[in-house]
Amino acid sequence: MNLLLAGPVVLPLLGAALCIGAGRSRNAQRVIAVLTLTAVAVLSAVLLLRVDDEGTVAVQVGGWEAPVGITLVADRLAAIMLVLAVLMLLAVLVYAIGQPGAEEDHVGFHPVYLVLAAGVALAFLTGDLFNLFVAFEVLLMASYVLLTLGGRADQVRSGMTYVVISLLASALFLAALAFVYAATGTLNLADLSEKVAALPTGVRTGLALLLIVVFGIKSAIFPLFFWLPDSYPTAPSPVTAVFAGLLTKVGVYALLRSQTLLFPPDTRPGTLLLVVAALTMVVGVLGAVTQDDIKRILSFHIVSQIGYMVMGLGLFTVAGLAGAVIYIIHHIVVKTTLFLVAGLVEQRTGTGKLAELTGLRRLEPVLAVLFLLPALSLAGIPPFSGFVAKLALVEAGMGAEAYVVVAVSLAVSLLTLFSMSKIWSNTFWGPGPGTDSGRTLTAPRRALMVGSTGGLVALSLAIAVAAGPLYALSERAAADLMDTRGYVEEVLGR
Amino acid sequence: MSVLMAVTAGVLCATGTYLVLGRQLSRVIIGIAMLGHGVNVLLVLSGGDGGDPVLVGEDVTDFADPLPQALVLTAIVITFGVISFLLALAYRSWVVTADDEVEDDVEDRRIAREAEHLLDDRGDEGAER
Amino acid sequence: MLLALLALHAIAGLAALSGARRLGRWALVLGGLAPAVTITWAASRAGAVLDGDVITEQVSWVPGLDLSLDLRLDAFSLLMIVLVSGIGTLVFAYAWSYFGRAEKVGRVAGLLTLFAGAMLGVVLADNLLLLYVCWELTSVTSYLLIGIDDDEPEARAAALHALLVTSLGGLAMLGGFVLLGQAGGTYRISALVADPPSGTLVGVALVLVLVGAFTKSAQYPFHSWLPGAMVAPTPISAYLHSAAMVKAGVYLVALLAPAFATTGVWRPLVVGVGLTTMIAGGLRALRPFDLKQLLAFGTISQLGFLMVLLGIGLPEATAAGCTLLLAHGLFKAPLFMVVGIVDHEAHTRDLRTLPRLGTGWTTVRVAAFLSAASMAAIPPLAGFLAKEKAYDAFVGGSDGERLVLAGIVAGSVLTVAYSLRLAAAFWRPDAVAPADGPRPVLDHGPSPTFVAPALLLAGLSLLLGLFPALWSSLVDQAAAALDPEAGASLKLWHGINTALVLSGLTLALGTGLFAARGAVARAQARLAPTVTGADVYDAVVRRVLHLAALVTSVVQSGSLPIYAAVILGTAAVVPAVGLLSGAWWPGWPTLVTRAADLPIAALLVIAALAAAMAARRFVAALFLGVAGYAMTLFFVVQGAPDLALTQFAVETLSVVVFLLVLRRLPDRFERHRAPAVGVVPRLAVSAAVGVFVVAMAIAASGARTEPPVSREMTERALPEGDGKNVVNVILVDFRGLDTLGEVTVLVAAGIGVAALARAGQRPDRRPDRRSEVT
Amino acid sequence: MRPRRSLILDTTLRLVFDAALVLSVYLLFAGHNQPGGGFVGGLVAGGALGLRYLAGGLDEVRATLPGRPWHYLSAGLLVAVGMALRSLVGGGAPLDQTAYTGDLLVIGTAKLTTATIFDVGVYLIVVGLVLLIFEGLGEHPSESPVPEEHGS
Repeated sequence: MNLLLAGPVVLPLLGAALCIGAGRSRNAQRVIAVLTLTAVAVLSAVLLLRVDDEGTVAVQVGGWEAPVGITLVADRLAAIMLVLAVLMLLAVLVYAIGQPGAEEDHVGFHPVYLVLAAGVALAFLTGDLFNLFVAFEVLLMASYVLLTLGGRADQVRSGMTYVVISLLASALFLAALAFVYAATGTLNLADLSEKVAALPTGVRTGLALLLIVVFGIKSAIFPLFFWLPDSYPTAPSPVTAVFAGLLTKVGVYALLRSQTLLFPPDTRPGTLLLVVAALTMVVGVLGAVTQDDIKRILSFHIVSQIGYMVMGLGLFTVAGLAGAVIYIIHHIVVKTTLFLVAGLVEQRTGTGKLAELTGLRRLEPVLAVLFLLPALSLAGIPPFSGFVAKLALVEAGMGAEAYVVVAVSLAVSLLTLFSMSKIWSNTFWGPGPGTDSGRTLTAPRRALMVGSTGGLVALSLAIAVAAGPLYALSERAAADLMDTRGYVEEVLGR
Repeated sequence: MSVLMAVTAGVLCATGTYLVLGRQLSRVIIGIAMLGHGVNVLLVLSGGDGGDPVLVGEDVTDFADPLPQALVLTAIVITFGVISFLLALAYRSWVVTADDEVEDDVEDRRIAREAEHLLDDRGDEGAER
Repeated sequence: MLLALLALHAIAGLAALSGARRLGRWALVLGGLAPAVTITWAASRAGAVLDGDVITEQVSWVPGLDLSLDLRLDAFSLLMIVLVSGIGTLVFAYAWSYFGRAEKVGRVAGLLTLFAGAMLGVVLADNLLLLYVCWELTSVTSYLLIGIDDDEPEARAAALHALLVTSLGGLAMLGGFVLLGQAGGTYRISALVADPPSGTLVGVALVLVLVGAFTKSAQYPFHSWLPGAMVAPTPISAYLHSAAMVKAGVYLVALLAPAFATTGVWRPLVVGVGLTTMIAGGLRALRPFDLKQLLAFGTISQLGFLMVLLGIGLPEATAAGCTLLLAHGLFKAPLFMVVGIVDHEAHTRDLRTLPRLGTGWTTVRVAAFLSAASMAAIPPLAGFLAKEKAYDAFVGGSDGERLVLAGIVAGSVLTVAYSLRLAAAFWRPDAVAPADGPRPVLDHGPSPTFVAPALLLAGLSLLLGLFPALWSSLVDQAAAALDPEAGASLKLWHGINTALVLSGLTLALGTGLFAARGAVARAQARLAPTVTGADVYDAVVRRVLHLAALVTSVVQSGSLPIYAAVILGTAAVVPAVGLLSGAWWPGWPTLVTRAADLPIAALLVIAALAAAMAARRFVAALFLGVAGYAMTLFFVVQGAPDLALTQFAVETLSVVVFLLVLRRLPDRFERHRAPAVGVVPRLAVSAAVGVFVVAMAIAASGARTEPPVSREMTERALPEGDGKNVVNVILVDFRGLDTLGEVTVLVAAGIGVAALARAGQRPDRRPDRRSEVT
Repeated sequence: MRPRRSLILDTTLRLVFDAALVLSVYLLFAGHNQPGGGFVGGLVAGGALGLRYLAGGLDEVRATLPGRPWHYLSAGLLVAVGMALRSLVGGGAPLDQTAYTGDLLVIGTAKLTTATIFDVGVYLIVVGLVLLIFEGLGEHPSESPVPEEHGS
């Protein structure tokens, strides 16, 4: 159990240390990175099975029982997030190894990538609010570096936006931590869960809202999301893919965790979150409709779809949270895939601008299929995973009589379909032999890039097929979130 | 916690905010550092009014709360790393743009111009593109 | 078996798609196998099903969401299978000749098969959610099929148009389904219909469902995608846009009408929309010269008719609707086919440029005339039987029903007129539209295999009209499956009754209308609305795009200072409102704890303000350093020597690093352009942040009741952590994980700094770096 | 090496530098019981290097230290992670620290906790970072502070 919980955090760091040491040998770095993430993937899969079987598990780091030490803890939600995150990291790593220029120009890529993995894992597993801050810093620092590797002018410009906004979020997080510690004298989430309830309502509400803002910046909700569409599209495709799939979801995870665990029902700002969710969906999708670059369209859709997850949270019902969880599962896979496809398109054509693209299906029929399936899924078209996720949220919303937000979510999915078909119609349809950069890939490179993308497409189809058990798992995870006793007792060792 | 130090933290945060909202990158960085100072004051204050250094075994009873100190220490070091990176980024920005200003996003500005254009004369483009 | 049939469609379709290039037109055979097997199997089970057997199958998918593959074959589904799979098989046969060896034939075959499977799913689904799944699949396959000639911008636009409109309805419908399912406690259609829920919510749900049905079945005002979809190759139009997909909406309405027709606004809404569609579509069909457009509006009109019959929820009308459903498929599909043949051979389908058809075209003409006659309801064709039954259903009803009757008679008059227009194309096109020049004569007719499917269907219209017993039980049982009270056997001759008189009247008036076509055309040119459905669609799309551009340009300013202002403003104001909402204040704490705080606070405040106001970079950085050293003093006073040491070291290093970078930048802050955030909002946000921080800090520390966890740390540091310096023991032991994370940050930062410093030094990337590095 | 360097200045610098390095090591090892620790130690060492840098430029800093900056990062991270893994391998909780009492030949008897070794890792990383900053933002930014491409 110790290894299961600590391994996903410590092993990537070990890998990172080795990678820095092996700096001169590209292939050694590759082997280390792939092996490390594979090992972590196995560990986290075992962890998920174990947690689903036995319920929440916890390890007291350093042997110091909570709340003195830091606790690593995995409930179903954390384990699900971890498994998905590691799978995405692994797939994208394989893709990056195949792609010319993405990782090979920079000796720093592999170690920083592994640091990112460690940070993401720690964020999901930590049971301590300050340690969560540290985890955020780890993954953010890694993301700053990955985003600006190469140092092109547009990268620096957008990296600046990203770094500055993230730093503001970090400062706010620290301030929130100061307030939390001032009010309760503890940082352990489970301990907080008991002590926060005793606080005066105003202080509690203020803290809850401050944390929503802090995590809201990271998860890119309205009106805190502006940085995202400006910064994501300029990074190399594998980097954007990982960011798109994972980073905002870490924020969403923190939102889910903090709002359900820390605050008693009377402090939960359900209505506010639903309003925010609706605005996030709408403004995000309207932004996407306006864009004419594939990666920018996809980036705005990240924002829009964060709204769906927040909607599930805002309902504060088991069904709503289960919907949010299954939506996250679906979204992480599909979004990552789409960015990888966008990267393949850019690789082949040398551009991601719709105005310069046409008729690509004639040149790359496989790519057309690899785009179409996740695109339909993203738009919530049945029978793909996005439909199941959307249906779960719609049923939950109707069940909670939140009709307005349900209506908004349905309308937004129409616009999502619109902009997906815009990409399809302009990129893959159209006359001509299609745009061709002449940069064809060597067979092994192509196998790595298309293979990893295809693997993720297959995974998203598998999610749809196995939606029954996955939704049941999501429901169990949601039930854990709504009833915090199991978590608190496991952490505090009662 | 005293009102004096709380207000000091507030002033540090407010001036940090003011600097961050400027256009020059170096100002923004200074602002972030200033915000960091303000937040560090807050963190230290969250442990109470302070007291004697927490070296156990020495003959004092009025310990300051050591935990916030450890947190601040972590925060200081992290901030140092991040600010170093940000400075490197600023340096790089200066190299590639010969400018210290935080530019607006090019694509966003283009979209905004097109929006104005669209609103001026209702264009006749249809659903495609 | 039902599931196996669906799987067969999926497998055959995907196989045809993936082998599209190698298979060529043989993909049609592979794909066509699926509907052929289906109709054969259905025929083999027809006897039992018509005797009242119901075949059901169930496979669980997502039990937690009540989403399962509930399949159900009753007599009404059987009737639909005749359309979907029966006519579908013939369309595949027709496509063989139509596409020949065209490059796209493989893709068309695969997509058509997938579509056929989805449509089969719609008519077999006994679960609202499953029905929605299949419904959307028909939309998507239809999108891809309409856009099959993707190098044509019109095809792409039409595909999108169809997709958006039908998906809009689909999403409304999904909302309605979920409401309906939650109200009724089940998503099983058979169970819902047997025990219909009621209430306001159900009424709303039904309207939403109807919106879905209307869009799919091209009812006004959602009809405009259907004429646009005519850019697709004709086999696709014949199948999707006459026989199969557009019937989905009607099918759904038919399923629900017997149970829900009296709930809420269902009946007036369905009848109103249906009649409007029937008449408006009929009028519109009198205008186009493009034969496919004529057929498209004719289809819209007939769909309106079907909507009225099947949606009104009266047993007699339901039976008539079932009859017309089949009859319509039988005449509309061959009409599309023959138009397609002409188009294929003559490369035009415009009445004004159509060639005169010569001797080789007899079979095509026969097929066309028979089908057009059936459409116009001329005895003894199948269409006549259906129309008679429909009139009969409303004769002798209430006032409202007589009004409906008047409406459908009017619509039928128009049907007669446009049927004649169509027939004229195959006989004497000059009678309808003067040619632009001398009409060429097309003697050489199409190959018999090309004509055979159309001829077969046209022949069926005649056969079934002459021998109603052949299909009487199918139609009756189908109607009875919907509504046990429905169903009366079909007869060609009922004796002279009101319906027959009305039929005669309809024919006469329709012929008259056709005869007066010149006057009608002039009247239409004057009276017809200048705004078409397509215009409305365009306007809506444009509005949405405008709105999107507007919102985005406002929200997404691209300006970092604005983003920061919004974020910090939100962070200050929103939690502050939460804090205030509690209306709780712990009281002000001590003003000053110790005297040493005063100079330190003063130093910090002065340094901060000076840094904010400094006009020179070095000065600003200098004051930042002053603030940093003041922090060191603060830590000393607070009893935090470790912090003081660290802060001192960090500050010193930071100043050095700052200077390293700043020496490369100009000395003064220059102003190239106006700041993104004006001074007033800048001050306001700053003040809000400051005030919030003070208030929250005081409130939070005033709320503390419990001792901190660090008390235990202090006690255990030496005995268990082997260290006297508790802060250090916390860092490396109690909270060693924090420190591990922290050093990781430093590692990443180091790599980042190195990478950025190195970037641009790569000669292949920035050959001109020397000029840039100043 | 720059010309026209005063011998006196040079010697003074070296003295200060050495003293600072000793101080930094003291802070590192004393930290568990007195104010100090790996961070401060590393920062002081970094500050000393900064001094060296200001006086003699990058070349002198390079000449002063064995290894390249990223070696310090790698080694430091290895030490820190190694401490976390050490207890894990034995089946214990991660980062479980133990104390060893041993005879350190020169200094005398001392209690060495694994926590101190952990702090050494911290120290090394801080030194590595400071070095990277100087190399990256210092006098000759054109010289690559990280290893060149090995070819791929």
